[in-house]
Formats: sequence, structure tokens, C-alpha cells
Amino acid sequence: MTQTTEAPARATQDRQAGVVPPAPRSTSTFAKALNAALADAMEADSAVLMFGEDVGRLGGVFRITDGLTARFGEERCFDTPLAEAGIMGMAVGMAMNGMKPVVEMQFDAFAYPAFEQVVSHVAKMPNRTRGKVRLPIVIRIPYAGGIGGVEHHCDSSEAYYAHTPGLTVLAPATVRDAYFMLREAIASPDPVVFLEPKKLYWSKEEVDLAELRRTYDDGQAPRRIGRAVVARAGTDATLITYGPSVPTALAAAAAAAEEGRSIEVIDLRSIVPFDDETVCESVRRTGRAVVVAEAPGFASVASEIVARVQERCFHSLAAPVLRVTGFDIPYPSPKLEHFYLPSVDRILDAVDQLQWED
Amino acid sequence: MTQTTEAPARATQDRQAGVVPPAPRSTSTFAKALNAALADAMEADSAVLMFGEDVGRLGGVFRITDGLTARFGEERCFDTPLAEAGIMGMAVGMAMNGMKPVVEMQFDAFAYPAFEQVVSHVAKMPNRTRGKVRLPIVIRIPYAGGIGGVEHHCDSSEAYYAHTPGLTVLAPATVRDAYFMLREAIASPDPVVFLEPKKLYWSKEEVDLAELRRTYDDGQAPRRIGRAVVARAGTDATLITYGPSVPTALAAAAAAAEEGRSIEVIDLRSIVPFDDETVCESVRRTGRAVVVAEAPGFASVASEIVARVQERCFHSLAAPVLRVTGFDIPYPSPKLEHFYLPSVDRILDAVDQLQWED
Amino acid sequence: MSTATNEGRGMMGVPAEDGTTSAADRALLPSARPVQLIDPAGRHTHDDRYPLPDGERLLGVYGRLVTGRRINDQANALVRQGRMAVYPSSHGQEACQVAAAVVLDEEDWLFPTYRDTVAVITRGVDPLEVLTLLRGDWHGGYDPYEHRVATQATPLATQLLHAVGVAHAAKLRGEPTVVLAMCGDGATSEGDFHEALNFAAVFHVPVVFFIQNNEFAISVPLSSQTVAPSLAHKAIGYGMPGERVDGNDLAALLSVLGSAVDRARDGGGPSLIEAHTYRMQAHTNADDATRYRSADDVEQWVPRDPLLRMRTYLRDLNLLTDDGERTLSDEAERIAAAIRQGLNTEVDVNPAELFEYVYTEKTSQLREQAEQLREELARGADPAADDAGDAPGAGDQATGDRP
Amino acid sequence: MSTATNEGRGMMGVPAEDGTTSAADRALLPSARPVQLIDPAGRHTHDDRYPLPDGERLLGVYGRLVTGRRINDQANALVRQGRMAVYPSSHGQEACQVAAAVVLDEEDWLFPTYRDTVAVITRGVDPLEVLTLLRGDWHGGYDPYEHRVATQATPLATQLLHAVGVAHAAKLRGEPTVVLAMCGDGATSEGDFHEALNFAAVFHVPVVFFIQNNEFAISVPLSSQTVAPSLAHKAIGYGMPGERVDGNDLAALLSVLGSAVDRARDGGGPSLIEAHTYRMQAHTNADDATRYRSADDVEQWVPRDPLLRMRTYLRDLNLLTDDGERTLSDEAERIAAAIRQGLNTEVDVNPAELFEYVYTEKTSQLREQAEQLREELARGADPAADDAGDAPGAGDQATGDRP
Ligand SMILES: Cc1ncc(C[n+]2csc(CCOP(=O)(O)OP(=O)(O)O)c2C)c(N)n1
Ligand SMILES: Cc1ncc(C[n+]2csc(CCOP(=O)(O)OP(=O)(O)O)c2C)c(N)n1
Ligand SMILES: [Mg+2]
Ligand SMILES: [Mg+2]
Repeated sequence: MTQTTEAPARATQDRQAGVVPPAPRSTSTFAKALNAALADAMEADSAVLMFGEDVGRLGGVFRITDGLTARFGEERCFDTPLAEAGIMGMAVGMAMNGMKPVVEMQFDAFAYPAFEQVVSHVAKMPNRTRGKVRLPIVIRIPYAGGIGGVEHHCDSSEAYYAHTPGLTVLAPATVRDAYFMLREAIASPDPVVFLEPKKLYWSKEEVDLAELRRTYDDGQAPRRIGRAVVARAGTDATLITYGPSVPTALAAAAAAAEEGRSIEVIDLRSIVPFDDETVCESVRRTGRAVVVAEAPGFASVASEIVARVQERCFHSLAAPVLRVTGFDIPYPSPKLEHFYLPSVDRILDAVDQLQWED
Repeated sequence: MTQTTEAPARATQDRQAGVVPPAPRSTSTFAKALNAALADAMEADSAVLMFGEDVGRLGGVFRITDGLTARFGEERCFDTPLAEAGIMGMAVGMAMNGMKPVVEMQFDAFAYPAFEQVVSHVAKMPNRTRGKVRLPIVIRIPYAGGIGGVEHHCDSSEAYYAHTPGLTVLAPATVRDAYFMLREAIASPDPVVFLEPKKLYWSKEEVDLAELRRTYDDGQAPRRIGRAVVARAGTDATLITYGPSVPTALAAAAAAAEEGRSIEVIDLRSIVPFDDETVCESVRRTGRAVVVAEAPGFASVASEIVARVQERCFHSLAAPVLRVTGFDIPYPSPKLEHFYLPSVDRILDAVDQLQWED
Repeated sequence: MSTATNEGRGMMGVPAEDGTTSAADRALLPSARPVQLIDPAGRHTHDDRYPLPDGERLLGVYGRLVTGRRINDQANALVRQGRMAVYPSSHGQEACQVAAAVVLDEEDWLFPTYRDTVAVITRGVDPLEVLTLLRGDWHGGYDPYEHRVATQATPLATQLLHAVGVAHAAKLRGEPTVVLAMCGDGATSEGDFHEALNFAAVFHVPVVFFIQNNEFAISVPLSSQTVAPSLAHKAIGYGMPGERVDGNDLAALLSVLGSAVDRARDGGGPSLIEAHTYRMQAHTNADDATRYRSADDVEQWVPRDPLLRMRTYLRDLNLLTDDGERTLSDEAERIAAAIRQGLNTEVDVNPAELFEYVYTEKTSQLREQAEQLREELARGADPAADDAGDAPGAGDQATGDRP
Repeated sequence: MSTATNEGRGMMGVPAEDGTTSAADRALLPSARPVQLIDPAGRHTHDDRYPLPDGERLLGVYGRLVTGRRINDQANALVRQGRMAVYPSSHGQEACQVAAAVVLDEEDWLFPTYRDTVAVITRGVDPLEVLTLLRGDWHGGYDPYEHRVATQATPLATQLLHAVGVAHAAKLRGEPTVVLAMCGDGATSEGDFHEALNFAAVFHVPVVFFIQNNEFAISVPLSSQTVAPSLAHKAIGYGMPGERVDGNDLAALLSVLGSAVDRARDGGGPSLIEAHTYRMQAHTNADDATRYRSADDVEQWVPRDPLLRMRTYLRDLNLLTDDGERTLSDEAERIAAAIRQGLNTEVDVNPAELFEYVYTEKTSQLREQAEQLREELARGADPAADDAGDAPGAGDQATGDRP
């Protein structure tokens, strides 16, 4: 929570933490970074297992588990029968008995059959047993839309999990974060819902995955669970966002800059725990805020952010905290999704409504 | 939405709508009013069916379906095998084929196995079929805590449903509303999640159930879906609440009155659709608001209410909108639940924090 | 205890006495081998219990088979040409597709999966309406009531429960409706499969559960899905009869499904039928099947093709002539051309519709949101123009498998 | 088609040939009648496959039976006295309870339901820790690792999957752990039951699924739960052996469960065992069983009581003497007294604990909330004093059935 106030720009973050980033030597996609994080975690700890539907020979429908079975064997990365409650319930038992299961739900809406296991056990077992049984489970969910998927393949389901006490809920938005946050999630003694924005799977950054591994293994990667990051520094208003909406918010900030408005963008990364400090520090400074998220707005994570910010920064606010979210409708079909998704225009419209004096 | 502004006190509401309320002749519990609403709806329309676990001969573990099998036969009110997804999925098919199923989920947490059916079908089927297939299903859920129940028997799950577009989400708090709202829910062409606060099941009011039936059947009961009601009029601050927290909020308002503060209490009744008009009219008038709800606060319906109110009433607000909700923890065991539940004291504390000038 | 095989032994490894299996049990267990009436070489094979449909009937239905294959080929081509986002092909499974549709009467209901496009079209639904979903225009394109065909939503096995509900409602009203509910081998692992079969059996409703066991659930082979003697062996656990049938034998499918439908209509209750077939193509065009099975595996199923054997049988009996074949393929081509033409015509999608069907009456929230979008569009905003994400287009080959 | 009975007929009502049931099928199907080794009159009945445990063993376990019954009676009394909110009694099912615990080794795991308090105590867990939950102090009271007993959470059938996971982890590490997972007849209808059995079979893990079929799920009789020939017939649908056993016959339970545990430990994979027993009392004290069954129904099961028959058997063989009986009942009384005393001592519950175990480390949100509560309490606020709802107290008789 500390580095962000002093280090508004994401690029300087690791440097601030004492890590001298090497000159980037290669590029990696978000998907490949996740794959590397899984492989490195499995290499580091034989208790880490990966299972789900089609994650074995196929390498997952998004190829995030590509090569893991070949490398670690069928006992460490394997396909299950087609049953999500089964996958989740078996993960609970495995975690009870010394393993660190990472499970893949094939698409967001296909995690719903496991909802009872997640809410009634994954989230509650540690509390029920007064901490005797910890459940170090990572639930990987290819998440949200923007990929032209058919119905049930583009849900933004974070609110269901964020509302459930006991779960850690993460959503990386950059290739670096994808790597570090998945490593951190797997290392966490608590259950983590790990939301992977589908539309970012093929996004690229200049990173050297071997370098990231060394940084992580040397304990040099600053903690990301519970830590938001200022993705772009600004002074006039704050965009608070996460996951798939981060690039859109950054694009909006860039567009606003051309119009002479300095917009700060906060990438939450960690929805639960929530980094009040970083968010409030920014809003108190800028006095204006817009929350951007893809899920339907009603009773959502975006609602929570608005509520917290106005509770905590009320007297710094020059205007109400606004939201740009998905509409309160089922996620649309491919040809209509662009009308639904938060867009640069819609974000700029909201920023314009922040009751500027001039 | 109209009657409430002019008719702040709940007692005058039906009169305003042109109904002369008869002198109350008898009392009824909340539970009995629900039972009567079911019976009257089944009497009025042979397409109405009631099914679930133990709702037949036993009459439901809370006796809400008492006597229905005896009166309407085993084909109209019946027990199912013990499987909630099964109950919900069968209800979808029955609704597709001309029936109006009312299903009971035995306790809130036992609705989770049906989550996929609810989110992916009940909520989305009408939209998927462009309105060709309507699903007039009522999902009755004994809801929330305060009854000393063991784990999994006291969850407040409204946020999961309220966040899901396509569902109507209702929570009555009075005996009258229990009757009228259940009748309205059954008559609705849209799927309704009907939340029955368990701790209110044995609350009593002076009402004549036969009179309520006549009022409803004559079309004289004002619409309640989408309509909040001012449960107690006041001028200094507004408590916005629903379901099990309504009596607590009313008690807090009564206690505040003794201290010379005039607190208005709004009983939402309908979480989705949300009655912005009634809520905002009140907050604009009082300038201060506290939202009271039993569910954990994070990413909850309470968050949504705070967000909407500050978005819409920002310049009327003398203080941030505060929340009194459950903590972000699993619902506690019987001996600890009173530390968790919103209480009069906690509400008064929040009211005290509303930055009063004096 | 033993690591010995269980063959012929009681549960704990002790040999079971003969005759422990009761007649009642045997009535619910499937036959020892899948029912077959016409073998891959096109020859009739006798079965005591299932009569061979007559030649006229087979010829009539064979035409639907030819059309079904043509539809699969055409849809695949349209995906390659970018006219459709994705297509889960039933190539190789057309006998199941066609049989499932033609054994039903008008008052019956069909519950298909996403792969059962050919079944849905065979039942009479307009192909262009069926393809609306895969084209990306809307989440469904046909009115389920028009031909009594449920939507092709993707959450696996969930529709089986809807089928039970439709049948249950019909039964309560005393209507003669039978419901045929389809699913894949993979879907049998879902809890909803279990609950649907149990509900159907307990309420004794007229549902025929029809599993197309095509040996794969995306990449996962049947052997990782179950170690049961067969999927049809699940029926006895619900107290309903199970049967297995050669899924590439149109005649056997018509006979076995037809008799299950008759039985259901006569008040005999539900049953479970497993058809052994094979998914000849990838899961969808977005899938890369070479990652998990060899060309040789697929090759073995080529001689068992459902069209081939029916054609041989009909030609051998002179029921099918050169002329007849031409007529059939002309008809198939006509339908394919209509599909081609329809899909090459851009359809207008109206964003205002997004808010129309969520509730019967728009909530005040949705009225506001619809108005917001209307205003944006009136101002000329083009939301599509500024997507800052790194999203691939719909149907990106690397996206993996949808639906 | 026919409305004729299915007896001896193939699926479609046509008589099945004899011998269509293969030896492999027979190995997975349960025996024709539930295995019984000692009949209700206390006489040994021979069974080819399951040997009678020797007298010493039976005598030893009989003592646990006596204690188990005493625990049920004591717990019921404590509920009546208001010392406990609710108790789901296993009166009449004690043979199942005791057998489930004693067939396991130390390295094994037991997965009980809320009704299996006696099994949990028999396995060695401190009775007062077990009753923490029902007393309302916390959602669980014992350390699952201490005796390898999972928590008694109420979401039905969910624990069966956890059992599979525990067994799977042990198998991957090459440990000899066997897991015995219990559930009721009602719970077999849940999707999780299906998924658990399938996962166990596919991964061939050492789990013994043990159904106590006590004929009721709260008010719902078995006949509304399933129309299968037996619950044990579900096993073949997963490719695992199923067996049924007289659930009031301790000897048969020890033999059948013991052999299933041995088999699992030897790498033979999972199995399903259904015990036929009866819930002699209401679902819980909050339930009113007179609404759905007659006293006569219950009366019929009295002569089949599991203690009675074992006592007769042991007394007839002079394995049990008057002295021995006294010793056993003294021991049972000692445990009951300890429970009584423990429950009459009020336990301090600490509200600060509410925030302690939600995460390994409190989030900043929980730190704030814990601090808020701490301040409130420091100010002397008593949240209990002002509940304005019309809530009944815990354990209100009209509340219906919990858990
Ligand atoms: C509940 C759910 N989980 C996962 C998926 C993703 N998925 C789509 S198709 C498929 C495989 C289905 O296999 P099968 O049932 O055999 O049908 P087939 O594709 O072979 O026709 C999977 C896993 C889904 N659609 N629904
Ligand atoms: C998922 C779920 N649904 C409903 C319930 C409520 N409930 C508690 S016990 C019970 C009956 C269980 O019957 P059975 O499995 O036969 O066990 P028994 O009580 O007879 O031991 C029900 C419906 C629950 N605990 N969990
Ligand atoms: Mg398949
Ligand atoms: Mg039972």
C-alpha cells in the first residue's frame, strides 16, 4: 500500500521496491505469463496441482496449462470428468490433505455449478475450523467479455465472489501482474478467486519471464494481494478500475490528456482485500472519481467502490463519484457487446459530468 | 412510486389508493399471511403449483405451505427429491410449459446448488428468447438470521440475486406486505426471488386475511413491486432498509425520537426494481442517510444504495451516506450472532456520525 | 483383499453365485451389445426385440440424413469464410440428429444441445433462425414454441431438467406430449444429469434421455469421463430402463428411440438411451483436435459412417436409385444455398433491443440505461471504434473452444 | 406399447433373453437381499461371502453400541433442558454409527454428516468438542486433523467430494489412507453425490461411500426420493461395486464395511454400501414427525433394534454376562455424565474471534470492523439488549427443522 503513493507510475514500482529491472529482452503474452507462473509454482512446490476440464493434453481451451502435463506428469496436471462442483469439492479435500490445488473453471458462467462448494465450503471452512483447516486453493476463471463469445462465455462474476467473506479476489491487468499475482495466489494460504480477463490473454508486454521468476523466487516482487497500483498518474480526476477495463481506462486518460485534463488511473488488481489507502489518497488529491468496470452495475464491486470512496473521502469530493459499468442486462451477443462494454467515450462522458467549475 | 411521497406513513397508504381499510378484526402472523397468499393464488389460478423439499405433508419446515397438499392435492403442492438444482430446473421447464411454479428453497444457503439454473436460465431465458419464453417462477427463500440457526441456515443472499439482471428481488417486512407481495410475485410474468425474513415469520399484525384477499382480488392493492414505502416519517435523516432490518430501523427511529431527532425510515420492499424516486425524495429532504442491512457490506445491496443515493442526491447531502451492515465475515454461530446483526445502538451510532452542526 | 479382476465376482472379490441378478434388474440394464439393425457393410442384422423399420420409412429418413450432412458441411464452410463465429459440427453423428427429430410427433418437445443444429433443423426450425446464435446476432434465434424445440444454450446438462419440467407440466394436464432430451457423453458427469434422471423417474414423466456418446468432451475421452460398463448402465440407478444403440445405424436408432417414445407416451415413464457414435471433426472450428487424438483414431470411424451404410442398404434393395440420389442431393443443395445466401446477407442488430426482454416491463433502471445508450448513439458515438483492449476478433482460432 | 410390468422384460417391454446380464455387471450389482449375519432374533444367518466377525470383536464393539445409544439419549435430554439448540439423533442407527468408526485405522479419514455425532465420538473425538456446533458456540468444535474426522457441516452431499479429494491426495502421495464418507438416503439425490461417486471411480481412489438409508429425509420417504431397485444399484452406473446390508445388524456392517475398506486399501478402488436402517426419532427435536408418519410405522422397527439383537446374540453365547452388562452401562453412564457436566458449564464465547479465522491475516477491512466491535463493547454496548425483531429464541419448537 505504500509504494503507490510515492510511485504513481506503474513502471517505477519494482524499482521503488529495490528491484533494478533488467533491460527487457523479450516479450510475452498475458497467457504465456500465466502458463509460466503455473509451471514455476509447480516446479517450486510438489504440492501444487493443476486440474479441471481439458487442462491436460489440450492445455486448456485458452492454452494456459499448455505443456504442464508433459512436464510434470498426469498426476500433477490432469483432466477431470466434466463437473465443476466435483472439481471444486475435490479441490477442497485435496487442500485439506496437504495439496495446493489450482483449478480451472473453463468459462466464468461454468463456475456457477460449483457455487455451493465455493460459498459454503471454500470460503467458510477455515473459519468453521477456527483456522485448523486452511484451504490454499486457487480458482482460475477466464473472465469477462470483449472476445465475441456466445452466451455464458463472457460473464463478469466478480461481485458474487467479492461479496462472499473468506475469498481473496484478484484480477490482473498486465502481463507482469499476471505472473506475479498468480504466483502470489498459489502461495497464499487462503482460497483465491483468480480472474483472468479473456480479452487480455493475447496482450503483450516486454518482459523476460525467466527474470520474473528470479525476481519472485528471490522474494523481490512487492506484494500485490491487497495492493492497488497507480497505473497512470494524474491530478484532475481518478479513474478506479481493474481487470479488462484497465486498458480502456488508460486509453481514456490518454485521450483526456489531449484535451488538457490530467487523469489518474488506479488499477486495483486486488478486489478483496481492497486497498482503501491507495484509492483514497488519490481521490482526496484529485477530488473527483469515476469507477469503471465491465460487470452490470447494480450491487456490484463498482457500487462498493463508490460507497467506500464517498464514505471516506466525502469532504474532498467536488462531485459525486460516478460509475461506468455494464448495463443491468445479460451480457450481449457478439454483435452487440460493444454497445455494452465501458468505452473510452463513455468514460470521457462521465469525466465531463464531474461538475468542473470552468 | 407515487403514493409514498404524499403519504409518508405506511398506515395511510392503502387509503390513499382509494381503499377504505376495514377495522381490523383479527391478527395474523407473517407466516400465516404467506400461507394464505399461496392458498389464495392457487385457488385463483390452477396453473400455480408449489413444490420443494418437505413442502407437502409436512407443510414446509416453517409451515408456510401447511395444508396446501390437503386442500389442492398432491399434484398441486408436492415434495421433490432432495436436489435444489433439480427443483429449479424442473420449475424452468414447467414455466416454459404453461405453469406458474412457486418453489421453496429450504434455507438460503441451500439455494446455492441451484445457482447455475437461476443465473444462467431463470434470469436469462426470457432475454435469450426475445421474450417468447417468459418464466413466471417464484423462488421462495427463508432468508437471513436472527433465529439462532446453525451454520448455513442464516445467510443473507440477496446481493447474489440483485446483481443478476433478469431477476426481480423482493423482501417483505410486514404481514400485509407478505401477503400482497407474494400474490404480486406469483402474478408477475417475470421470475421473482422472494426473500422471507425468518425472524419475522412469527411477527404478528392486526389484519384480516380474508379482507386482504378481497382487496387483492378486486385489484385494490397498490402495486408493491418497484415501490418503496415510507415506514415512518421524519425530517432529520433517512434510514434506508428492507426485510429483517426494518423493525430494527423502526426501533432505532423511535429511540432517536426520544432524543429529539426525527428519523424517516424507508422500507424498500423491492430491491429490484429499485425505487429511486421514493428514496431520493426522502434523502433530498433530510440531507442525511444511513443504509441498514444484515448481509455483509462488501459489494452488497447496501453498497448499491449508497452509490445511487450519492450519485443522485450529492448536493443535498450534508454528510456521507453511511452503512450499518453485517461484518464481512461468515454468518456467526447462534451465541455470537447478536454481535453481528445491525442493532439499534449501531444504527444510532451511525446517525450520530452524520456530521450534525449542533 | 485381491487385486484380481472383478469379472464374475461379488463386490468383495468373492465369486457371485449365478442368478443373483433378478429379472427386475435385467429389465433395466441395457443389452450386452449396442442394438444394431444394419451393420457397417449395409447388411440387415437381426435383433429379437427391435424390428427393422420398413424400406419406405428408411428411404424417407435417409433423405434427411443427406441434408443433415450437407448442412454440417455448409456451416463449416461459412465459418471458414468468416460468416459465422463458430460451429460445433455433428459430422458423423447425423443419424442420431435425424432420428431424434423424426421419432417425435408435433405435440412433442425436443431439447437439443449446441451441437444438435441438424436435429433442430430436421424438426422444422428455419435454418437461418437456428444459426442466429452462432452468427452472433442474438443468444437465440427461433421461437421455442413454434416447433416445440428448446433453445440451444451451452450450460451442459441443465436443459435435461427443463425437459423434465415440460414433461411434468404436460402430464399434469393430461396431454400426450413426449419430451426427447439430448446430451453428450461429457454432460453425463454433471450433477444436473443425475438430478434430471432421478426427477423424471420419481415423477414418472414421459422423457426420453438420449445421450450421443461421441467419445469426446472437447479433448477428454470417454475413459476419463466414466469407468461404468456403459453410460446406459446409469439408468438402473434411477429405476428406469437403459438401452444402448449403434449411433451410426439410422435403422436401429429409429427403432430404439421410437419404441422409447411410444413407451413414454403410453405412460411407461422415462428411459435412457445411449448411442455410440463418434465426433469426426474437432469440437468446434476453434478447437485443435490433433492435440489429443490421432488421425488414425478418426480414420477407423470412416467406414462406419452413418450415410454410407444406409445408402448401401437402400441401393442394395433398389430402394435408392441414381435418380433418387440426385433428387436428394438437389434438395440438400437447395437448403445449403438458402443458408449460404441468408448468412451472406448482413442482418441488422438493434442495440435498443438489449433492454427490451430482460423484464416484461422495463424497470426504471433499465429505462434510464436504454435512454443513455439512445442518447449516445444519437450523438453519433461509436462504441466499437475505441476498444482499447487487445481483444482478438470473434472466432479467433487461438481463442480455444467455444461454446 | 404395453403398460405391462417390466419384470423379466427388456427395456421396451419385450422379454429379455436370459444371460444378457454379464458377469461383469453382476460383480457391480448388490446382492439380491441386504447382507445379514445376525437376524433380529439374535441368530446367526449364514452368508457365503461375508464371514461373521468373531465373538471377542463383537463384544468389544457392542460396548460402543451401548455408549452410542446412551449418548443419543443424553443429547436429547440436554436439548429438552435447553442446554443445546438442536440435536439430530441417530437413535436406531447406532450400529451404522459405530461400525463406520471402528472399521477404520488411525491413518484413515471419516467424513460424517450432522447426524453422525455418535460415529464421530466413537472415532475418538471429545464429545464436548463435537457438541460445540449444536450448542451454538461455533460452527465446529474439533480439530479435523486430530482424529482425521471432517467437520459436520450441513450442506448435503458436499462432503462426499471432499472425501474424494482427501483420498486422491493420499493416493498421489502413496499413503495407505482409506476414506469412509457417510451420507443419508435423501442426500443421494443431490448432484454432488453423483459427481463424488464418478470422480472416485474415475480416479480409482480409496473411498467407501456409506449410505445410511433410514427411509426418511426429514418428512420425505424413500419412495419419493428414488424408484431405483435400491440405492446400492447406483454403483454400477459409476463402474464401482455396490452392496446392501442390514443396517441394524452390527456384525453384517462390520463385515461388509470392513471388506470394502480392505479392498480400498489394497488398491481395489471405491465402493458404495447402502445400510437399511430407520430413523426412530424425529429429524431433530424441532421436527414434528407425527405429521408424516404413524406411530405404527415406527413401532415395526422396534423389534429390529440394533442393540437388542446383538445383546441377545452375545448373551446366548454367554459372551455377555450380567457383570459385563453392568460394566458397559457404567462406562456409557460415565461418558453421559461428562457430557452433561460439560454442557451445564457455560462456555465463554469471544466476539473478537469472529474476525480471526476468515483469512490467515486480517484484511484491512476486517481490522477496521474488529476495531469497531471492540470499541462498541468497550463502551459497554450490549447488542443483544435491543433486538427489535420478533425473533423467537434459538431452538424454538415451531422454527421447523435445523440443521
Ligand atoms: C457447465 C458447463 N461446463 C463446461 C462447459 C464447456 N464445454 C462446452 S462443450 C464441452 C464438452 C461437452 O462434451 P459432451 O457433453 O460430450 O458433448 P459434445 O461436445 O461431445 O457434443 C465443455 C466442457 C459448458 N458448456 N458447460
Ligand atoms: C443442500 C441442502 N439442502 C437441504 C438441506 C436441508 N436438510 C437438512 S437435513 C435434510 C434431510 C436429509 O435427509 P437424509 O440425507 O436422508 O439424511 P438424514 O437426515 O435422514 O440422516 C434436509 C433436506 C441441507 N442441509 N442441504
Ligand atoms: Mg461428447
Ligand atoms: Mg434419511
